Amino acid sequence: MIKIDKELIEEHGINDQEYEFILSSLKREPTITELGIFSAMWSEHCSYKSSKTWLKKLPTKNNKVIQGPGENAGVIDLGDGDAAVFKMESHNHPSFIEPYQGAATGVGGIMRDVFTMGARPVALLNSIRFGDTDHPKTKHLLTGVVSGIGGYGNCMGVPTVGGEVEFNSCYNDNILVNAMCVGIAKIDKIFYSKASGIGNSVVYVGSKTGRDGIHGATMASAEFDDDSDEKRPTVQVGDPFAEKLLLEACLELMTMDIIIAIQDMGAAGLTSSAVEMASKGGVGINLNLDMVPCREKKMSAYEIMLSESQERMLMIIEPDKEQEAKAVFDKWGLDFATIGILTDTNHLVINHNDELKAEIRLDILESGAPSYDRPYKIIKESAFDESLVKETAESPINILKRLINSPNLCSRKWVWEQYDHMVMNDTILRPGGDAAIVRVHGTNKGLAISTDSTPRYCSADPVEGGKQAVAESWRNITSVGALPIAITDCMNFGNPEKEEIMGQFAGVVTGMIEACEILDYPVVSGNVSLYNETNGKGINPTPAIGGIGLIENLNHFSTPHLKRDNDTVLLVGKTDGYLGQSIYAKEILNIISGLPPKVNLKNEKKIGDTIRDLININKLDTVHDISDGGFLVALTEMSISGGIGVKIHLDEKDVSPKFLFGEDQGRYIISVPDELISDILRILELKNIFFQKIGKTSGTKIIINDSEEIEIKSLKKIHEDWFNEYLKG
Amino acid sequence: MKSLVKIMPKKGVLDPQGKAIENSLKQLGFPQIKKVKQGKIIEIEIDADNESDAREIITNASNKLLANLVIEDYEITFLKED
Amino acid sequence: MKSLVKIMPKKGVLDPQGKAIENSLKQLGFPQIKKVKQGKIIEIEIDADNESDAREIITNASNKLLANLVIEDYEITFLKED
Amino acid sequence: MRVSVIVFPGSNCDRDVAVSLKKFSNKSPLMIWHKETSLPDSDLIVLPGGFSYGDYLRCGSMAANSPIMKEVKKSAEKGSSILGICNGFQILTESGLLPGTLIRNQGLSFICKNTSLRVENDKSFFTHNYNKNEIVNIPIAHNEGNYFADENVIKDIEDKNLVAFRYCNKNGDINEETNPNGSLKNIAGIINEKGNVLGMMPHPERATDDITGLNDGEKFFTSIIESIK
Ligand SMILES: Nc1ncnc2c1ncn2[C@@H]1O[C@H](COP(=O)(O)OP(=O)(O)O)[C@@H](O)[C@H]1O
Ligand SMILES: [Mg+2]
Repeated sequence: MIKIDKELIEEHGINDQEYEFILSSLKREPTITELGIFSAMWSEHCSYKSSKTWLKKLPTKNNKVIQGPGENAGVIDLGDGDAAVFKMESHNHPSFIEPYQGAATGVGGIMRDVFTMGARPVALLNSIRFGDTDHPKTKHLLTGVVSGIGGYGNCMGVPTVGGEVEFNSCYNDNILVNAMCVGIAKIDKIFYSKASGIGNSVVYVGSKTGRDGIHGATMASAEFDDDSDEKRPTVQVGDPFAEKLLLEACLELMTMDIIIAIQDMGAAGLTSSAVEMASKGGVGINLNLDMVPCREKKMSAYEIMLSESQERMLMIIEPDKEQEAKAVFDKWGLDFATIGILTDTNHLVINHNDELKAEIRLDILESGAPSYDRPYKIIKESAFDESLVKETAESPINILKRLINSPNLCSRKWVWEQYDHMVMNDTILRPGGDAAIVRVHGTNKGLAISTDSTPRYCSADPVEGGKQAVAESWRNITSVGALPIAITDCMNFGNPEKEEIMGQFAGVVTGMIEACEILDYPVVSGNVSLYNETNGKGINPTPAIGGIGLIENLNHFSTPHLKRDNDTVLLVGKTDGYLGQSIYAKEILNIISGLPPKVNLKNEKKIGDTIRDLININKLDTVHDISDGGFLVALTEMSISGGIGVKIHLDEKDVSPKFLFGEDQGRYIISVPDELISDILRILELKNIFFQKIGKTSGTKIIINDSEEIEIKSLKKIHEDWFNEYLKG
Repeated sequence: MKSLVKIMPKKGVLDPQGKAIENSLKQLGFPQIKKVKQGKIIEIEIDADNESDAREIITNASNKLLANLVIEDYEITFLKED
Repeated sequence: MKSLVKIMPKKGVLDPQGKAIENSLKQLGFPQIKKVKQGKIIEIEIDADNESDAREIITNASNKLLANLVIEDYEITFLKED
Repeated sequence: MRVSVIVFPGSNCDRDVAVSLKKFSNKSPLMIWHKETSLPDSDLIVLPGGFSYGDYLRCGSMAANSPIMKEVKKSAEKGSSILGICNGFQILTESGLLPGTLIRNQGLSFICKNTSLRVENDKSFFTHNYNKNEIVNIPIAHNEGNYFADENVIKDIEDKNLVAFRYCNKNGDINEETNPNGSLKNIAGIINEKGNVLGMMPHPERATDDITGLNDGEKFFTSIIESIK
């Protein structure tokens, strides 16, 4: 028998108070298996103990939401009986330790969350963040993560259609790998994780259990220190081939009337799936671990319960349907084992080698889970000091060239060309634009999907940054003509035990709440990753927002590419020329202080709703929102992707960095053909929306006020070369 | 001098390739084949005065690049010159 | 019985992986490393009465599946039991 | 018209190609599981793209040894037409139905993008609706699409006009710069001598829908369907 001592308890991340609670609830010392179970269930990753009180405040409903937070993924109504099922999840720490496998298994995990609900995954996105480009680990981590994401998604045959990449020194020792998956299901064929039916069988399917990632859940919640290299646990290796079989087998079984409840084994493996399913159903669960298919010999109950081997699922089915179900998994060559039974005892009971290894009342694990109202302090930067912005003699085109060849503004083509973004043949708008558009197979409806976050804004002003992240997501979805419906989020922060970090969390959530409410854009699923911190230095607060919108009729949508000569280019929304926290300030002026741009949510909504109407009713087909880098960068992206130039005419006073590169929010660029221009101007005026004529599309150059010009071809090269040059060196 | 670096998945680390090959061989009618693991082999031609120098360089290269020590073990051998 | 099948690209066949490793090693400061080839190694646990039976089975498996004779050569060795 | 699409474990373009076939023939192909030991009489058998057996060991190697492949070979001998796309092409070379092999892309990364192809053979069962030297835009998505064969094989293929498509640019130039993966002679697809087996790395089924902006695969499918009739 392993002795439970102070050190062991501490190693399991359980504090004195929590241990007291365990003792008083069990009325005895826990066994090692039980200690492991408590540790996993009460880890930050599974219990959300620091974040729960804040997450509860997020808006989670609108008239399209079918399932909000609390299930494996969120579900929204797409009409005609179709639903979209989606979620985003982090795999930050594993990816830092082993970038390829960490990222790959992150993608695998999020797909299981989606298909466990009965949805066929149809799109993947990823939001990835790395340290400084000259940090010695960055190249290795970047190439590993990108090929891991591609390696898994490509093999699954699910297109990776979007995402974001950022470099910033705050991620030097804590990279972020957030993966999002979207699936499509029929509303009346959605599967949930609530176990029911005393006497029903608990069935394990998928790959065998090995000693992978044991303690992964606790690892993912523990702050790194310098010797974490030494403490490397067995890394999880992904097997996308097994997952593809698991996907097909599960979807096949789901067409039969057999599954009562189902849940993937993700973080904390068998422990969390068994506990969550039973708790949700208010039933007890007995497991006989001798029946669990194991890959290695002599695995202990502790190891089996905590293993994070990939590509596994737990299901509840009626005992007399076992044979029928097994036949499906046999066909796909996957393990199928009945490992337990639902009981009326409200206890989790675990037997192994004819010994009782654990017996815990489920409510102790679930509702007894700690929840902390951690103290917080919301800190923001002081106002942006305009006097730091010195006049520059450098030509706008020169600045533009430097900006679009900088790591955070250059083309991400190198990344997404490594992802199969077309498989399934429903990718209508590929990566590179604002939101991706994926057609709902066999219909004329489209989903617009995007992931967004601007951590430097959140760091400078958590509340405003939280708003901005949601608003930017909404704007991206709107830009392609879709109606934004709901979001998933991945909240990546530092150590919540520090007041100012908890303040970042509280501030960002507060901002998000306001934006979600005003934009009618609720949160239906998500994930929290805390302790992204090394040697006391935390990352920028990074709420990655994964947004989804619906295009009811794909006869109308818009893309950012310029399409024709002689269109009128309009800048919609007001430009004050605010440079605080802009890329221009950082890259060109080296100023990183000051507040970020303000988001006016009412205005945001008015402009966005109008843009969407112009697309849907007036057939506007070319729209791009303005974000990082400001107006001229956005316009350049439109030019490059369409291969069409623009003759820009501006007031002399506007030929300034403030106007060209300021990051004022709530703005779009649209390109309008002659036959639509009068209608569109009339509507903008009618709605009282500020706009400005910028120029006309023509030729192959960007020309500013007839004086400065550059060939798009050469801009394209500068824009696309950065990654290749970086990785060559 | 010619040397071989044999790189295999660490014990306990999942080896999806090996597993798939194993299943395939069984289906192809090789019931005698019990277990398959797949690894990499890297053949290196190196300029060095003696084996111990060469081993040092290759160990270095293996740690730095050839093997992924988180999930792989490696082993260096030398080929007899012919 | 434990055996190893070492599978290497045939002479004259392009070996993009080997080439890439060679270049990386040179860049990483290993000028002594002249040439790199990458191959696969397959470790097989097999039930057989003797080495010659085992060799026959594994040769068979290699021809059928493990190696692609258009571009690869293979070599079978046996590990000493310990 | 009888068309069968073989589904291997890990195939993932099986549905895509079935959708395209149906679009141009109005008839859904039969989907045949790799473990089947008999094949219905088929005018065309398709080996779809994807990652059969996870692309483990060598792409297509394990699929080439699937039970169904014996039947596919028999059908090929009897004169059925066989089309292998991407992973299907890899399976065809691994099973000896086409010469040569597909190795790792020269750049060592997976590549998914549009490519321009020059039609080299406009007489075949699969390509007769194209014109010789026509430039078509069809995407690729692969990690191991680098076509390799020894000199004699290449010479033979070229002498007999068995190259179906080569990678090029918009102007039809064929050179190292327009070669996405290192394939010898920019070869993107080949036909066997009898003319009934074609393998290609690019995905014509991804170029059959105007809304995606790509439709140069249409003539490929109409060629096939007209050939069958
Ligand atoms: N930041 C968040 N915002 C909203 N919902 C969240 C957030 N984080 C987690 N959730 C929800 O909490 C539940 C548990 O999340 P998680 O433990 O990550 O799921 P899983 O067990 O599938 O990994 C899920 O329903 C998830 O959608
Ligand atoms: Mg889950």
